[in-house]
Amino acid sequence: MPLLLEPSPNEVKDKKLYAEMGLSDEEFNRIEELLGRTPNYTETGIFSVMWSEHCSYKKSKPLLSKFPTTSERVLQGPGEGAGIVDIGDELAVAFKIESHNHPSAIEPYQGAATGVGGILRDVFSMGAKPIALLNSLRFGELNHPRTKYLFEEVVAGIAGYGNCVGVPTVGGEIQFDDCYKGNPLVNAMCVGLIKHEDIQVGQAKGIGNTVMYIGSATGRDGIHGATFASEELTDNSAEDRPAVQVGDPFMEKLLIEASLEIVKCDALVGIQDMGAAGLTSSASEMASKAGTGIEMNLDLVPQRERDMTPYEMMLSESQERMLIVVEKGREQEIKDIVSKYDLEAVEVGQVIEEKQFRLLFKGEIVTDVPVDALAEDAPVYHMPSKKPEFNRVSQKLEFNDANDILEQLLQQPTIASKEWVYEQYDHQVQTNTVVKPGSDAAVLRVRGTDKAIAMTTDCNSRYLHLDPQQGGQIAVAEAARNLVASGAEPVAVTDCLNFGNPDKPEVFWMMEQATDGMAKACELLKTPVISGNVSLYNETNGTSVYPTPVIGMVGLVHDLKHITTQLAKEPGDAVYVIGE
Amino acid sequence: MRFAVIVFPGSNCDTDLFRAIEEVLCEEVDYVSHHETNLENYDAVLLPGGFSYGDYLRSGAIASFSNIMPAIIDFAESGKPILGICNGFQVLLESGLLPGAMKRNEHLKFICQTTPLIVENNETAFTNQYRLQERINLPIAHAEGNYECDEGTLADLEKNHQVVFRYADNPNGSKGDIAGIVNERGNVLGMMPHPERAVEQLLGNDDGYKLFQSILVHWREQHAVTS
Amino acid sequence: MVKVKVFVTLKEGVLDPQGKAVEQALDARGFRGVSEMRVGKYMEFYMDHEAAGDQEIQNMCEQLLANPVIEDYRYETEEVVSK
Amino acid sequence: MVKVKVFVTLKEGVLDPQGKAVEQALDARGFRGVSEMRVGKYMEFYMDHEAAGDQEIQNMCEQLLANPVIEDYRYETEEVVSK
Ligand SMILES: Nc1ncnc2c1ncn2[C@@H]1O[C@H](COP(=O)(O)OP(=O)(O)O)[C@@H](O)[C@H]1O
Repeated sequence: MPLLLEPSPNEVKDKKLYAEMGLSDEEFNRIEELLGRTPNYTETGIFSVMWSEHCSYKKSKPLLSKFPTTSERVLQGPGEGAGIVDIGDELAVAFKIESHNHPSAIEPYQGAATGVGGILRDVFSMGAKPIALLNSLRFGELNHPRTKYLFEEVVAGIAGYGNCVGVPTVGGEIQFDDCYKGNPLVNAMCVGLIKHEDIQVGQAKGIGNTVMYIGSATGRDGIHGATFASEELTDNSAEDRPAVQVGDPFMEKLLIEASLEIVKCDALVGIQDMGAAGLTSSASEMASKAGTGIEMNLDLVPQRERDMTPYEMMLSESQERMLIVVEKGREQEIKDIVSKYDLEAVEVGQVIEEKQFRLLFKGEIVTDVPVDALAEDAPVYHMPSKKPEFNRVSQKLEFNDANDILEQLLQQPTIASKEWVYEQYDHQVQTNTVVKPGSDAAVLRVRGTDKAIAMTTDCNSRYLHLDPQQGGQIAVAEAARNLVASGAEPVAVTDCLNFGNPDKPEVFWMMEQATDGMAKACELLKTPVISGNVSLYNETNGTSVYPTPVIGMVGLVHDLKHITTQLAKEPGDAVYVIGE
Repeated sequence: MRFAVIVFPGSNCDTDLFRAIEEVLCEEVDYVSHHETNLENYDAVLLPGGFSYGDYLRSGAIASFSNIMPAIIDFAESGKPILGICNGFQVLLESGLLPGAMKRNEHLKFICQTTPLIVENNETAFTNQYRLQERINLPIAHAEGNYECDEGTLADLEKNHQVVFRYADNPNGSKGDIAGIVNERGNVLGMMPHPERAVEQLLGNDDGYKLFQSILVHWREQHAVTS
Repeated sequence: MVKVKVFVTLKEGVLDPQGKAVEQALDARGFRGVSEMRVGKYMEFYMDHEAAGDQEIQNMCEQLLANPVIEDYRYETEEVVSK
Repeated sequence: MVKVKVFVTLKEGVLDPQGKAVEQALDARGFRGVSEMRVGKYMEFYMDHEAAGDQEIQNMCEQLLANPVIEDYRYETEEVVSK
């Protein structure tokens, strides 16, 4: 029995095994208090991922609460797979951005590819059809061979996954700066289109309802990914990393189609993707949101490898998996739908009244913890902050030949054309792309209407490095300008807060300042934040990346005739400057 | 006229093709699943682009074994038109309905761009609305579009005017700049470029429209003769 | 059980863009003197002893694992005591 | 000259979507009893005798031919009288 090989609760405590999983002494004590006993190995693992920054936002929550999150258009704000805004005609747009920075630093192709896969699932698990992908990428300067490798492979990974699933990659941004050399940033955004009536939420309601599992079998890949995302990278990270997650875009394509058909079936109660912390977070969050409990029998979980332990199953981050809750007695309807896509839906558990998260394995209860302890009772920290000693030397810019300067600027990889990149992305599939990559924002028509939606990702982290508050405002304003310049009214924002180690007061100060600036700008521009993601600990061997809160913004083009591009049209046309 | 769009697991241009027929050409069209075995009710069969079965192993290889394939082969033998676009072309090659094979693009990367083509044969069921040697622009989007065949096959293709579209500016290393070929009988066309992405001015290009129009015109001519 | 290993390469005379790229990359990295690089596929799998006849394996290769128009294949088998 | 053959496979435990798809396709085609299909890369090339030391080949594999994060490699060498 592999279970016997697992450390006992006492060993977990005495040898401080929880520390390796990323839990502090205080946090472990708190878990003991919540349970009234010492957690076993599996339970400790489950707490460690649920209480990681990646899942609990324990250090960033106080900052996120500053963002405006409502407007007449917002149908779903932060808290679900993706936020949703109304665009009229009984239609809405769902979108979210997410980081996959650390996996991409270790295995750039698969890291980026699975990042795309994850953000797609966040969107189609809301019931929305993914209609566009964007990304925001940052690397060191291109003069280093490893950086070139990372850059090429990340782009190839995004292309490999997005092209295969048939969702066009229509926009993005790329910045090169030495601060990202050891810790590139790979943020992926997905936009989906949905009818109001199809909107889903990830909730496990209805005592006795059945919990079902769809998609790839669970393997030992990516165990502890959520914790990994909540630690700094070191030179040894590649070795620390248990089996890297490999994406299967073909499976994802089938999952998209099956899920979009399932959401039309009223036997479905709730649906959620298994993202970070896989089975653990999807199941416990669905129960926590519904005020119920969940019991699962791990022997029923489809497994790719032999002799997997409960710990491994619960912490696996195998990709392309969904968890759904189905009305009791109607499981067959769901099975029939998914079998059309050569997939299987497997019953793995049920919704229970007791608000417990309970797992059975080979006839034994291996986990029995209060659902709320995992989600709601996760700690929240107010980190100390301190303004850094800025050590800036002002440079006087001297130049006499403007042409020469312009040429030099245009040669900067950050400024130069990104055609080499977006030519590798299928940006036309689904035949809605009116404005392709290369202009200010991408524009996609909304079939059946005269409307279109425009979308962009933006952030100039050098401004944030110089002044995080101003820089945060500038990032939001830039995104809004890109939309307006495409003929759209800016509607809402998703953001990805990429920062260094928040335990450092200087880093936390920058987070505070940046989010202040963003919140102000969003307030002013009436673009609420409806979803987002936080990626901290973006440091290599102690050095942090620039503060990089990436803004993903979506706008509504009220009439197709309003669509404009940044291209010069005719010789002789007049040029105007608007603004200050 | 009634079109069938074959849907393999992993096809992703099926909807685009369907809409080009339904909304732009305004003819009847159905999705036909790879599970089906009968195409009797159709006048033309369209194999869409995408990544059938993930294109794992070789693009189009696994799809060329699906249940629908024998019906597609019968359809080809009956002389009715079959159009394979991108992954559809790859499926036609893998199933032997067209000669040759696809390799990775010369530069090994996926390319998505609009590329100029020359219409080399305007006497087919697919190109009768174009002028001979007309230069048109169509989108391409593929990683394995590098057409390969032996010299004998190439000579035959040229001799029989089976090369229908040629790249004006070869983007992927294809032998003979080949972008699209028909079988000897002329009723099966495979091409890497995507005409279905170029049927509306709103999206910036409608050079592909005449291809679908050609199929319709050809069918009407045939239909008038036989009925 | 029989362990089967299949090697698929592009036919001689068919240009191998991947092979060329890998060869150039090796050279750029300072690995000199590499020539005629060919990149192909390698598959390994298990078969029941009864099924693993030469004819069967050849059929698998010709019908699916390799594309005879541009690829050659080769295979090896090996008895495995028990899995 | 030395002929070098390199076999690259995904590490155990790493998901192999290709292998899975090919195995299912074989089954659908009526080739039964195939299991644990893994699809990897196969490379063959020639090297000058002097350059073809184990250390050199291992470096090539680790730095370029295989991706050590997710792949394992194996190689064989064979003296070739003359090319
Ligand atoms: N920077 C942020 N701004 C606004 N909302 C955020 C931010 N970060 C996370 N959120 C919201 O918090 C919720 C939880 O995020 P996350 O854990 O990434 O979701 P999931 O587990 O579905 O991927 C989501 O609804 C997300 O939109």
